[in-house]
Amino acid sequence: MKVEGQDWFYSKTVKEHFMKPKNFLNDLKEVKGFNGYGKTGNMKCGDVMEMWIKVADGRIKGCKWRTFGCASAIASTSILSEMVTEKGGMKIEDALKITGKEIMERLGGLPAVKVHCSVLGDQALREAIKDYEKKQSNKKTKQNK
Amino acid sequence: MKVEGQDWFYSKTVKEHFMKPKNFLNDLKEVKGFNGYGKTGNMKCGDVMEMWIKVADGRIKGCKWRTFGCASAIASTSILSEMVTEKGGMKIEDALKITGKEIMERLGGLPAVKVHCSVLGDQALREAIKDYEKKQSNKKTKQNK
Amino acid sequence: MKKPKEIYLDYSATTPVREEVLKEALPYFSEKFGNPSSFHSRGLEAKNAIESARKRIAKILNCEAEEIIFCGSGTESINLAIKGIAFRELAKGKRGHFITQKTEHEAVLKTMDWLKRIGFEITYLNVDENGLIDLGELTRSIKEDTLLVSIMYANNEVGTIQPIKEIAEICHKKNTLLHTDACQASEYLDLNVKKLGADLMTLNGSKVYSFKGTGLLYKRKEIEIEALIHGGGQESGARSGTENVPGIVALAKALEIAEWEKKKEAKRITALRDYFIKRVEKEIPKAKLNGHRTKRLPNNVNFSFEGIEGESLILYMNEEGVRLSTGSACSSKSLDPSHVLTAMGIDHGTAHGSIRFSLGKETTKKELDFVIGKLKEKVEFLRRISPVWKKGKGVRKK
Amino acid sequence: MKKPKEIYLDYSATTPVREEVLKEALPYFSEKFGNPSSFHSRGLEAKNAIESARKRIAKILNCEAEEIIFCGSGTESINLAIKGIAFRELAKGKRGHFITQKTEHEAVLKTMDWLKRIGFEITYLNVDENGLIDLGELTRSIKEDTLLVSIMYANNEVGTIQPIKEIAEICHKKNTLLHTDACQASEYLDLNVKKLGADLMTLNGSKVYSFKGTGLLYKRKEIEIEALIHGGGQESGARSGTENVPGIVALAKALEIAEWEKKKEAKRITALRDYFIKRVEKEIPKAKLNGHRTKRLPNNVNFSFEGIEGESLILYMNEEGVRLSTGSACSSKSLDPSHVLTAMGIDHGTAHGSIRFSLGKETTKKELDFVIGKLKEKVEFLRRISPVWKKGKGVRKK
Ligand SMILES: Cc1ncc(COP(=O)(O)O)c(C=O)c1O
Ligand SMILES: Cc1ncc(COP(=O)(O)O)c(C=O)c1O
Repeated sequence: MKVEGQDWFYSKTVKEHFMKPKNFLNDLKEVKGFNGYGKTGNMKCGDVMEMWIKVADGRIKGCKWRTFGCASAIASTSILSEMVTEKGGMKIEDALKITGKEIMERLGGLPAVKVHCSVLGDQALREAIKDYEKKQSNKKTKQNK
Repeated sequence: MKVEGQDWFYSKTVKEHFMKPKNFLNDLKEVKGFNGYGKTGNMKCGDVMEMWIKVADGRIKGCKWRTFGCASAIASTSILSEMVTEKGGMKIEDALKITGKEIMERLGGLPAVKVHCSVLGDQALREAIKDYEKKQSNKKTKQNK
Repeated sequence: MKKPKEIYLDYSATTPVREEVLKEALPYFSEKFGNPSSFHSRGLEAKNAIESARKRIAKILNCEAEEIIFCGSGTESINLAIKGIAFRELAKGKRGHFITQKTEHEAVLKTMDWLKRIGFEITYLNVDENGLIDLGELTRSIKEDTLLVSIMYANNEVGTIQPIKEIAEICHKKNTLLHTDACQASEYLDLNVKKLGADLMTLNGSKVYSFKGTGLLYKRKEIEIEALIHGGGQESGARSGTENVPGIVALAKALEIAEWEKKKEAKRITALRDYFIKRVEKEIPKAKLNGHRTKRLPNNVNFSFEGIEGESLILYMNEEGVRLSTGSACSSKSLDPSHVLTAMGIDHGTAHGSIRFSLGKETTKKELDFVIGKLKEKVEFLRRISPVWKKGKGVRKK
Repeated sequence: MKKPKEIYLDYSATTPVREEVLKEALPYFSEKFGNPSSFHSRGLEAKNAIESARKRIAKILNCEAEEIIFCGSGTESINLAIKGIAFRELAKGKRGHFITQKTEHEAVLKTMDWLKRIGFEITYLNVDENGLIDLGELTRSIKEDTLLVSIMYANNEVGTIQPIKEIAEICHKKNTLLHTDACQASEYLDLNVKKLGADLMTLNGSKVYSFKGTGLLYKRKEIEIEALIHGGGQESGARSGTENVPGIVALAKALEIAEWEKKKEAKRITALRDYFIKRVEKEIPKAKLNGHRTKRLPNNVNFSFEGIEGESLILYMNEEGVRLSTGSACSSKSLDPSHVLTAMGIDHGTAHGSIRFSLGKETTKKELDFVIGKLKEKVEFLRRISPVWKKGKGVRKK
């Protein structure tokens, strides 16, 4: 998708989420009781993302993140955290289906060189869900013992 | 010699002689009684010069010319015609010694690509003097017979 | 007749920048001065300016915006088109064959000459006495390894217009590409690349009442070329260097104005041109019109006045306030007669006496009347002092 | 503190055209618009303008007027210097060896890369952590067939100044030539080529408060190069194309003003630079100054703020009216961290967090105070949301 001849470098939505990011982690206390954590990316590529989720009744009730990266990386995690928590929270099976493309569309497009940022967002989320599921199965195993 | 940053393409003297050429032949009647004629150059190179001289008492008393060529070619023949006729007329032995360089100096210099024009001028003159001398020796031969 | 201050009839050498053009570009010098590559508002502003200019020009050429490469002159655009293809091959360790024709601008000819020196094969097509190439000769010259054919749209000295559409068809039928130098055509002729069929096309600013030091290359996006100027990767990597933002904005505006006025102005100028030609032919003996009588740029008149040398006439006319050229502006540096006239089979003497009158947006009938009057006077004087002219008989052929 | 409208700290990317410069060049657009090659008064006027500009610049560089080749950008000048020598050899069927170093501008590096592809041998010298080359390594790298060494005068990202004089001495002792890219140096450093010893030197307009799309190459007259752009033979055949008369006049004026103000302005800017560096180092934890502390352009500051990514910081600062770059303007197109910082051995994470503050003629202490205030705020916020930053501890190295 091409973003040209506009009044900013990215779409309006990216700008909003970059300038005023939603749900970023201010303090570790905020994720007390959260039950899933994921991390992705590396410094070499210039993007690192962390995501905490709180799952209850199969739905994502809370989502917090931290991002080292460019405007589109920050906006990607910000909007993703909104997507998964809005309307009472997304079911985790639906959350697992979120693609970078959907994030990008919701952001109103990204320049070609920045598309990978949106992919990183859903990767971090998936890691967090995996972590949640692992913890759950651990719990079950324990209970079953 | 370099001519640059001036208010014309050539020196002031070239301009004067080009804009108001001296001694050019207006009508063949003007060279009645002239006793030397020379021609040099060719159309291919873009310069052709004709020169008529009138020699008396070993001095050049009259000089007329016609030139097909650029401004420096016209100015060269014009100034040459002045040089050889001024101050009571140049002795032919001195006229034979005139070089392109002298013509060029008198013109206040010529751009490098135009130096050959001045050389053509003295060539035409030399041809005219040769022609005069040939005619003279022809006369003598006739007289001697 | 009162002597006018100045009559400029050298619009084919260069044009003054239009007021509207300068006005549109002016803010980009000191206010909106950002580097289009800078990642902040000033940079974005500059980037938007050049991308908008690209789109406006693409509309005129009927191509995509990304098919336009801005560069620093018509000459650079031509070099980029030709060497861009040559260097692409060179990097593969290959050479190849180019075709051009003998009356091209030096930018094409000297580029081809140099490619020849480094091992490419060049065919220089002949032209007829009007300056037109032979389409049969072109067809026969295209070979398996012909990389590009470069034929100008309209000639800068004699104004002859080549049949670009037919040439493009031949090139495409024989599986090669066509580049056309449209620098002289841009003000009056159709620049629709789809209609013309050109695969690459050169335009510049200095001939369309815009900035010197600006130009562009249209390149069909499927065609791969190597950059001539490597660096920061601007212009999609085809031409690096900080973009000349005011120059690009100016070029867009100038091409737009040209496009809007094209039909009307071409008609007006053609009428003036034909009036001028007719009067000169009638009133000055042995004045030979060079170039094609109808397949001719609306603003071009080129005459040889037998028996006189062009530079002298130009300087006499200059003294009367009339600005003229012998043809290519560059030729004033050399003593050789115009390569264009020579290629058209015109003898050296006649070629030396050629003068180009190139009309433009300020040209009026009144100006031309003044010019004709002075021309008659000066031609007559120069013929009077010319050893090769015989009154009533013309030039003596020896 | 009242928020200023705009604080431009990206002068190394490009500069606004000075009022005096524009004023001097303006008449050459629409009035004195002739083609310098035209053989009439309008042409002569234009020719005189560029020849006078050439002389004025030659005085500044302490060289002869004919040693200056005007062209269309710094990038083109660099390409002309390097490829001009390469192509000269190519036409003889030869290749050869070039030396450069790893923190050069892309114009040098990409040119060298391409020459490598067509068979030339290239040595890319290393730099130390300050960005300086090792003179011993340079000496050892020069070979029999080394055609040219190209080392920049001052770096555009980190401001490091190379010891050009010593480098020139080594080159000459070992019988090779030195080209130096002085685009960033021209506003503040000595441009006397005799003192510097450079055989070829590149300057451009866009960095000295003059026109984009202008540049020049100084070339010692004994050195033979092949043209990059062939055509009408302008610039003594080294660079064809109608000369950008206003651009050339502007460049002369701008370089003159720079020369007049150099000493005073370098002092003023150096003081501001050092004030800025000192405050940032004191007030922002883990801010790493990139580049040499003293062998540094007066107007360059480059910091890496650990734990954050540069683009985000730039965009936050932009929203506050502060215009900054991550370094090379071009790098904004790519995801790779700066090749300059990487060559200096700075790790990728730190390199990603680098910001260039390039000061200029309008920069004031008050502006810098505002910038520092905002910087602290934005760096703190970005670190807060950064997964790699640990308060009080800096970046966690994994
Ligand atoms: C050090 C250096 N060299 C070369 C250039 C290229 O100059 P230009 O953009 O005029 O081509 C620049 C600026 O972009 C530069 O900073
Ligand atoms: C037909 C033609 N091609 C190319 C050029 C070169 O354009 P520029 O002077 O902008 O390099 C010119 C004008 O000089 C021209 O008339």
